[in-house]
Parts: sequence; C-alpha cells; structure tokens
Amino acid sequence: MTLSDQVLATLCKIAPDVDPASVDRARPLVDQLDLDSIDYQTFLAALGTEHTVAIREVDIPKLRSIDDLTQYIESHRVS
Amino acid sequence: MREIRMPSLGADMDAGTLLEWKVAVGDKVARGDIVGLVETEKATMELESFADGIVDALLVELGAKVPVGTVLARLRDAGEAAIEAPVIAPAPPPPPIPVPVPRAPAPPPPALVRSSPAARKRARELGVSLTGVAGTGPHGAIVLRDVVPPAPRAAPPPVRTPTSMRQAIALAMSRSKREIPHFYLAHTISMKHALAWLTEANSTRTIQHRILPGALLLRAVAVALRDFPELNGFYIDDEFRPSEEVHLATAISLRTGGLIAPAILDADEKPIDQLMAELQDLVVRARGGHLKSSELTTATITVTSLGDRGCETVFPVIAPPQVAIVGFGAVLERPWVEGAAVVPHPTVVATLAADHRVCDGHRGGLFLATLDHLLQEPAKL
Amino acid sequence: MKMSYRDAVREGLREALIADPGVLLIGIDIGKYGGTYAVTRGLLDEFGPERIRDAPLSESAFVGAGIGAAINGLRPIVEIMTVNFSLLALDQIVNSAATLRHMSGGQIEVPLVIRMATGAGRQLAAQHSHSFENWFAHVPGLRVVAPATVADARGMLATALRERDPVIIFEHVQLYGIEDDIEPAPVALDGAAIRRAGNDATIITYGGSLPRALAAADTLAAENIAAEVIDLRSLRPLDVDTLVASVTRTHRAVIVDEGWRTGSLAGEIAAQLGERAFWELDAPIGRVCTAEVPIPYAKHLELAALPSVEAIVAAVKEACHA
Amino acid sequence: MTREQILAMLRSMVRVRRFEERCAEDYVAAKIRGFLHLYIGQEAVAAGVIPALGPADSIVASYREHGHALLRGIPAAAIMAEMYGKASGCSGGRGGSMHLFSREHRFFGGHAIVGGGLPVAIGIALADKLRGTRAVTCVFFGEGAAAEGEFHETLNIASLWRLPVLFVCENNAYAMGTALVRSEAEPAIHKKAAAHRIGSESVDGMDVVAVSEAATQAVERVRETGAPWFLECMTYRFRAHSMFDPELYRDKAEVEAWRAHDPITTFIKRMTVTADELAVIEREAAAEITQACAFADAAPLEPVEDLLRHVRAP
Repeated sequence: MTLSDQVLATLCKIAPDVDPASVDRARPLVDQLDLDSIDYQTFLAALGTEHTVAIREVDIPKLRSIDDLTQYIESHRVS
Repeated sequence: MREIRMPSLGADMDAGTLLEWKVAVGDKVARGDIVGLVETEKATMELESFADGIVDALLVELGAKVPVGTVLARLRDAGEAAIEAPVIAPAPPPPPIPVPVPRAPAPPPPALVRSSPAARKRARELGVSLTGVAGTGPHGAIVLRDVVPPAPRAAPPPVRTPTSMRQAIALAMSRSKREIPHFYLAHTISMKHALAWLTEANSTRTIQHRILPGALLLRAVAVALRDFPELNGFYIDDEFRPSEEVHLATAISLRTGGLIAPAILDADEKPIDQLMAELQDLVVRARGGHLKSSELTTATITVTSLGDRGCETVFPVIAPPQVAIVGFGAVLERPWVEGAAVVPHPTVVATLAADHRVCDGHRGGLFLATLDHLLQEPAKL
Repeated sequence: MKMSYRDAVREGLREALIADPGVLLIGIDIGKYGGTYAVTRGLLDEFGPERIRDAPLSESAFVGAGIGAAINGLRPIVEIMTVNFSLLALDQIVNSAATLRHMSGGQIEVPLVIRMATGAGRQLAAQHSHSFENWFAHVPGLRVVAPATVADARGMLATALRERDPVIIFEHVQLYGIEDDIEPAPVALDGAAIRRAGNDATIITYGGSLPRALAAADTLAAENIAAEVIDLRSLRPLDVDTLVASVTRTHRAVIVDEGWRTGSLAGEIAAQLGERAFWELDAPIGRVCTAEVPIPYAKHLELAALPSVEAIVAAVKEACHA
Repeated sequence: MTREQILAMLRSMVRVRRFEERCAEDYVAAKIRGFLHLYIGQEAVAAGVIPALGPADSIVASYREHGHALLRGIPAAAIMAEMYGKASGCSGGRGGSMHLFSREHRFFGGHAIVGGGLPVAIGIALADKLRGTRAVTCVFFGEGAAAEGEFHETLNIASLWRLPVLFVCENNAYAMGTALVRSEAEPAIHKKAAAHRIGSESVDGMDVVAVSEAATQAVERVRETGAPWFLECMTYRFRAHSMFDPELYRDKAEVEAWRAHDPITTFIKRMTVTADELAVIEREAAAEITQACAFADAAPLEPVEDLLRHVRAP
C-alpha cells in the first residue's frame, strides 16, 4: 500500500461515504468532496498522528490535494 | 366362560386394591350381584358382576393392588366344566420409573458480548465481528447503531435523509414558524484581529490541537450571552424560562442529508482549547450517529455556521423551545474603512434571529455589537 | 358526515335493525332509558318493545337468552352495560356461546353479537373501571374487537352481524365523545391499522389507549423520534403479521394496554413478538399497562394508575436507547 | 290407554334402563371415560314428557340426558359412539356423555353447568315467540339447579316476557352429595315458580302415566297460552350421582325403599304386562344395544389433524 494510498485510506475513515476510486489525487479535495473545515482539520490531525509529521500552520493553505499531502509527509516525516 | 375384571371407577383411577371377596368358588352369581369390595384412592367401592354364572376361580389374592382391567375372577355357565387353573401370582409391581441422573451443569458460556438481537443480525449481515465494538446501549450493550459497515465500502450509500429525521425537522421548523414571531438582525464583523490571533496561537500548537475560527466564534457567542439572558432559555407553556447554563447547539449538516444540532454543554465556562476539542468530537460522533440523547435535547441556544464555502449571510430559523439563534456566513475579504483608507479585511456577517415575545430589536443589536467587540480582542476569550 | 363515536354506534344499530327483521336488542335500560351511554336513545320509539327489549338485572339469564335466540334463528345484539357486569355472564359467554359449536360437533351455531363498554378514566372506582378484554381474547370460539375510531365504531357492527359465531365488541367509555368526519361503510374486523407511520419505534395499542399513543408519538416527533402507532382493532385473532412487519422496520416495540400488566394482552403480544421478531429486536419489548392496583377513585391516583402519555414517551425513548 | 300405548311406554323405559346399564358396564371396562351420570330410576320422567313434544318443539337437557336423547329419537348407536369418543358420535366425539346434541331432533344439548341450560332455553323460546311458530321449548334440570341465581333470573324473564317454555324439574332428592333439605329452605321446588307468577304442579316422577298426563296437558297449555309452565317430577336415582360416587350421603335402606317404586316394575304390575310381552321388549332392547355397541366399537376416531375444527364457522 503506497503512502498515497494510506493518505486516501485515512480520508475515507473520516468520511466513510467517500468512494476512494472516484477521488482525483491531483485536484484539491474541497473541490471534489463535501468536506467542511472540521472534517479537514480531523483529517490533517489523523495524518499527523499516523505518520508522525508536524504539519505547520503556515503550510496548511498549500496542502489541498492527496498529492500535496503525500509529498509534504514524505519530506517532513521523522523517519 | 366370563371374567370379572378390576373396574375403572373414576377418570383418574389406574389401579385398585382387592379388599374382600363376597363369594367363594362354586357360588352362583347373578347379574348385578355384589361379589366383592375394591379400594380406590377415594373410597371403598362395591365390585359388581355384569354376568350370571358360577364362580369358577378367584384369581387375585386379597390385598393385592392390580391395574384396572386385571381379571380378578372367572365365572363358568351352569353346564360348563370347571377348569383347574393355578392362582395367578399377584401382578408384578410396576417397574420403578428411572430417575434421570442429573447431568453435570453445562460449562458457563464464554463471556458473551452483551448485544441486541438486531445488532447481532446486522453484524452477521455485514460480516463484522462485535468484539471490541463500544456499545452505547444500556450497560454498554452493543445496539444497532453501534454496528457500522466495514470501511471502505464499495458502493457509496445513497444520499437519503432518514425519513424520520426529515419529518422531525419539518415538524420542528413548521412549529417554529407557526408559533415564534421572529425578528432578524445582521452585523458585519472584521475578523482581522481574530484570524491573526489564531494563526499566531496555532503556530505554537501541534496539528492535533489546532484551533479553527468556528470554535472562536462559538466562544465569543457564549461569552456575549452572559449579558443577554433573554436570548438564552426556553419558551414553554406561554412563558419564557431563562436558563442559568449556556448550552450551545451547533448545527451540523450530515453528508447523508439532514441536519443535527448537538449541544456543547456549559460553553461559557470552557476555554477555547476545550471548546475546539468538544466541537471536533461532536462533529465526528454526529457523522457516525453516536450522539447521546442528552446532547440532542438540552441546548439553550443554537449557532449555525455555513462554513468557509457557504454564502455571505444566513437568516436562520429558531429551534423551539429555544428563543434565539445566531448565524455566521462565510469569512470573506471585503473592503474595510480604516481611518481614511479603504483596505481589504477578512469579515463575517453575524446574524441574530430572536423571539419577539421575549426580547426586542434594541437588545438584539446590543448583543451583536458585544459579539463584535469581543472578536476584536480574541486573546481575552 | 361528522358524528360522534356514540352516534356512529347508534347508526350502526339502526342500520342493522332496519336491514334484518331477525335483529333485536337485549340489554339493561337500553329501551325507555335510552342506554347508560345514550347509545340506544330513540330506538325504542322507532322499533318497539319487541325488538328493543329492556332486560331485568339478570346478566346470566339475558345473555343466555341471547344465545338461545341466536341458536334458534334470530340475530340478537346483547348489550352488557359494562365489562364490569360481564363477570356475571362469563359462564354463559364461555361455556355456552363460545363452546356450543364445538361440543355439538359443529351442529349448533351461535351467531350472537355482544357489546360492552370498558375501561377507566371517569373516576368510577374499582368495580366500574375494569378492562378485561384479555379474558375474552383468551377464549377460542369468540371473536373480540375494539373499535378505537368513529369509522370503526360505525362500520364493525354490520360485519360482525355477518359472522356465524359470537363477536364481542368493546367500546371504551372515554371514546363515546370523540368526533370525526366519516363515510358510513362496513369495515373488516380483521387486521391492525397503522394510524401513524414512523421508522424509529412501534407503539402497539387498542381501544381507549389509541389517543394517548398518538399524543405520545407527537411528543416524540419533536425529539427526532418517529414512532409508528398501530391500532390492533381485533384482539382475537391478533394480526401479528402487521406487528412483526413493523417491528422488522423499527426494531423497537412498546405495547400500551389498559389491562393490568400481569396476564395482560400486552404480555401475549410481547410473547408473540419475542417468538416471531426476536432477531429484529434492538431493545427489550416495552409494556405500558395499568398499575397493579384496583382502580382508585381519586382523580390524581386514577391518572397515576393508568397508562399515561409521559409513560409511553419514556418507554419509547428507553427502547431507542435515547 | 290402548295396549299399544302401554307397551310403548314400557318399551321406552326398558330401552333407557338397559342402555344405562350397558353404559355402566362399558365405563367399568374403561370404554367410556370421563364423567358418566346414569338415569336408572328416573326413566318415567323422560318416557312421560318427551313423547308429548312435537318435532318443531325444542329440548334442552342437563348432563344426565342419555334417556332424553334416546327417547327423542337420537339413535342408540350415535349416542354410544359419542360415549366412546368416536367421530360418528352424535356430537362428533367432541362432547361425550354430558354433551349430547342433535340439530335434526332440535335436541339442544346436554349442559354440564348446573342450571346452565335454563337461560339458553328461554332464548330459544323467545325466538319461537317472535317468529310465531307456536313451538314449545322444554328444559330438563335437577332440583339442584334451583339454588343457582340464573334459575330465578330465568323464571322471572320467562314470566316477564311470557315465553313458551315448559320447565321440567327432575327432583331426585340429591344434588350430587347434598340432600335437598340441606340446600333449599323451601324444598317444594314447584312453589318457587309461583314467586315468578308461573303456573306449576308436582307429580309422582316414578309413575310414567301420571307424568305423561301432566306433561301432555302442560305442553298444550304452553302452546295455547304462550306462557311458561313448571312441572316438578318427584323421582329417585337408584345408582350413584356418577360412577365414582361412593354414596356416603345416603343409606342403603333408603335406596331399597325407593326400589319398591321402580317405575318399570310398578308399571308392569299395574298394567298386568304378560311375561311374553315383556320378553319381546327386553329382546328388542338388548338387540338395539348390542348393535349400538358394535357400531360404536367399529366406528373410527376423528383424525387428530381435525383438532381445530368446530371452533369457528368453516
């Protein structure tokens, strides 16, 4: 299971009604799914915990798609 | 040859004891004669002959208890020869009824997960195990709502608001429009200071404890309400009952359609971090359908926010028996006069719908002004 | 056509008397006095003393007479003023009416309708406030119905008169005054009716308890709980299929029954649901019955004893684990 | 009375007597179970009253009703088959000794609740009255019924509504184990009818001729006037109340004294019935009973799959 798949799986756990196959990993998630700020915050917090990465406040506006998040985690996680 | 048998002298009689013979071998007997005495549980009864004849043989000893129908004596007709017949030994006593050997008690069943039949059936249908599922039923029992389909599911569930919820919303809203004379006020508030404070506050917090603008707005409403009791309480049996506590209901839209408004209890006494954590927990549980009934029923006022992608202004409907509702539109950049210059500011339109039976526009306006003032000094919230 | 429950029963009786000369009414004070609950007012003048027969205070004898007349070709409708006095006629109802067809190997039929008022709520105290529908609903050979709406009160009698065996109709004392706009038409005696649809819980009730069940459903709706309300209409035979179908949808059942809990009709229904809808149950079957005390005279005590809207709401919320 | 009428009366009583004796024998042989109440000693009442009723008239009897059923015309075979619990019994094997029924003979039952048949009887009469059929309903009951509330309720309504009912009280001095004087303040049962303004009389229930005359007049009177009549027949049962009643409540001497009034032997003496005439009647009765028992023995049981039949109309 690639890191990108793991990120998508975490999203689906937060929003069980989301069909993973239909998510365009390049496009911003808020444009595709009915996610409000709280859902997104819960999603970011879960990613931070699962991949032990400190997502900084200033970076958040740039983390809009699955690809953005996957690259950010790869480069910032403490491995 | 005719027989005299142990008579059935009662619906509940199985056997009888021969007490006495009144005739001897060779005696002449006529139909209807009493030939002996028999004892039943109930009483001593006469033994009657239903035939004429000469006593040929007495076949049962006195005192013998024999089943109904046992041949007790034989009569021969006048001309018949006597038959030498051995005296029949008394009938063997009925075999003792075998007393079942008590089986060792079955070993106690494995510690059962306490769950309702419907929950177990749903679990079987979904192919999920119940172990480890946290039950929200009585004494922690797993009930239907605790059995959720395994994620991810192939087909997205059809967007269908459970009819009961739609009906409930319809009933409450139409009652509200019927009974509550709403008045509406709107006020645009600059969020420049608030957002700046948030960005600074979040930079010192981990992603898990990040605070969102929504939580700040809730906090501001809760604090503002301290000075406006007439907006916080219930209108029941034609009178307003102000509430000591401030239980803020937050309207949460559900992806499967419909709306639910669980309450954050005592919102005015909770610091911003706790408010944020509770808000997040409520949204997750609301979406999973795991809300406690007390959370659904005790709200003293409701706050509804359309979120960052909604429209500018919301004109909400009061949820009876409450008497007010605060609405927030999307936070948008708007031109803002600062001194002599016009500069862009992030702003939000705050609205108030209130029950004119309880308070008037003047007090409503002051409430929104107080809200504005509080949001200009976020650090104090 | 707008009419009260009482008017509906009277019209049903008038229609029966007009339609079949074999029909006659027997009961205490049904003629000159016009009926304790004024149901038979005016019938004596219209149909005469031969067919509207005021009986002496001899329940066993005049119910037995109704049975005999039914055996011998007439269509009597016997009124036992209230179920409280039916105890005096219980032997004739159970050992004669319900049993003659069987003991005679099918030769003797007893096409008899018996009407009785039932229930409490009018501060008539213990001897005049009984609910014994369950006693009669226990007896094979009887059909027992409980019209809870004006339409059923108007329509059940004509159907009952077509039965070739005894039918007992229970009319709750608190329903006589309710009014409704109905079209007079015969209705089936069988089959429970869903008086209010809902998917969160099933409230099962009959007769005088229906209005309280509906009120409870209103209260529950305001709290996001949509309760389905089922009116049994027939107490023997019980339409268990409809109940099972509903509980299969809602997974929760609460039964409201004005009888005393122990040995009640609610107990029988709970047992049948336990047998046939076990795998659909998400909570124990709730029962809201009269407290096990002779009905007290004082209003506040009587109300405390009888199944209340609040008790029904509480039972449903408990079933919903709310 | 003609010779024919005399022999007919004797035949009635002898048929009932021998039938009941065979029932006792079959009960002891466990072919008949449950309760069995024999009519031996009281034959004159049924033999006197039943022939006075026409085919359109109705009869309601108690649990001691084998004699009434037999003399009303229900075949001995159908009655015995009912005792054996067979499907071809006159009640389909569903009623047994205490619940003999025949719609065809308007024989509306054996009723086993003491007094239970009384209200049903006036109902049948009410229907006949309203339909103007001039039919009479005759209801038989023991003196024990007079202590039941519904006895008085029934007499009052019969009189109040003027119903064509002939009440026949078979006063055999004992209600199961209780002597009449120990249960009724006023042991003369027919006097109770007067309290409800119903004409009544008492007659020697051991004298079939006296019973017949009284019954014939009573039936005609009821038919003509449409009003009820009360006939008390003083009679006696020679056997116990039922098959396992040890008769502790009466002494043998009393029974023997009543045997002297045996309705059959006294009738034979009084009417100088010859040995030949008696022999023919006895032979016919014996043949009837043997045939009945053979039929009952061979008759099939009702299949258990039919258990739930006869509860409601098909």
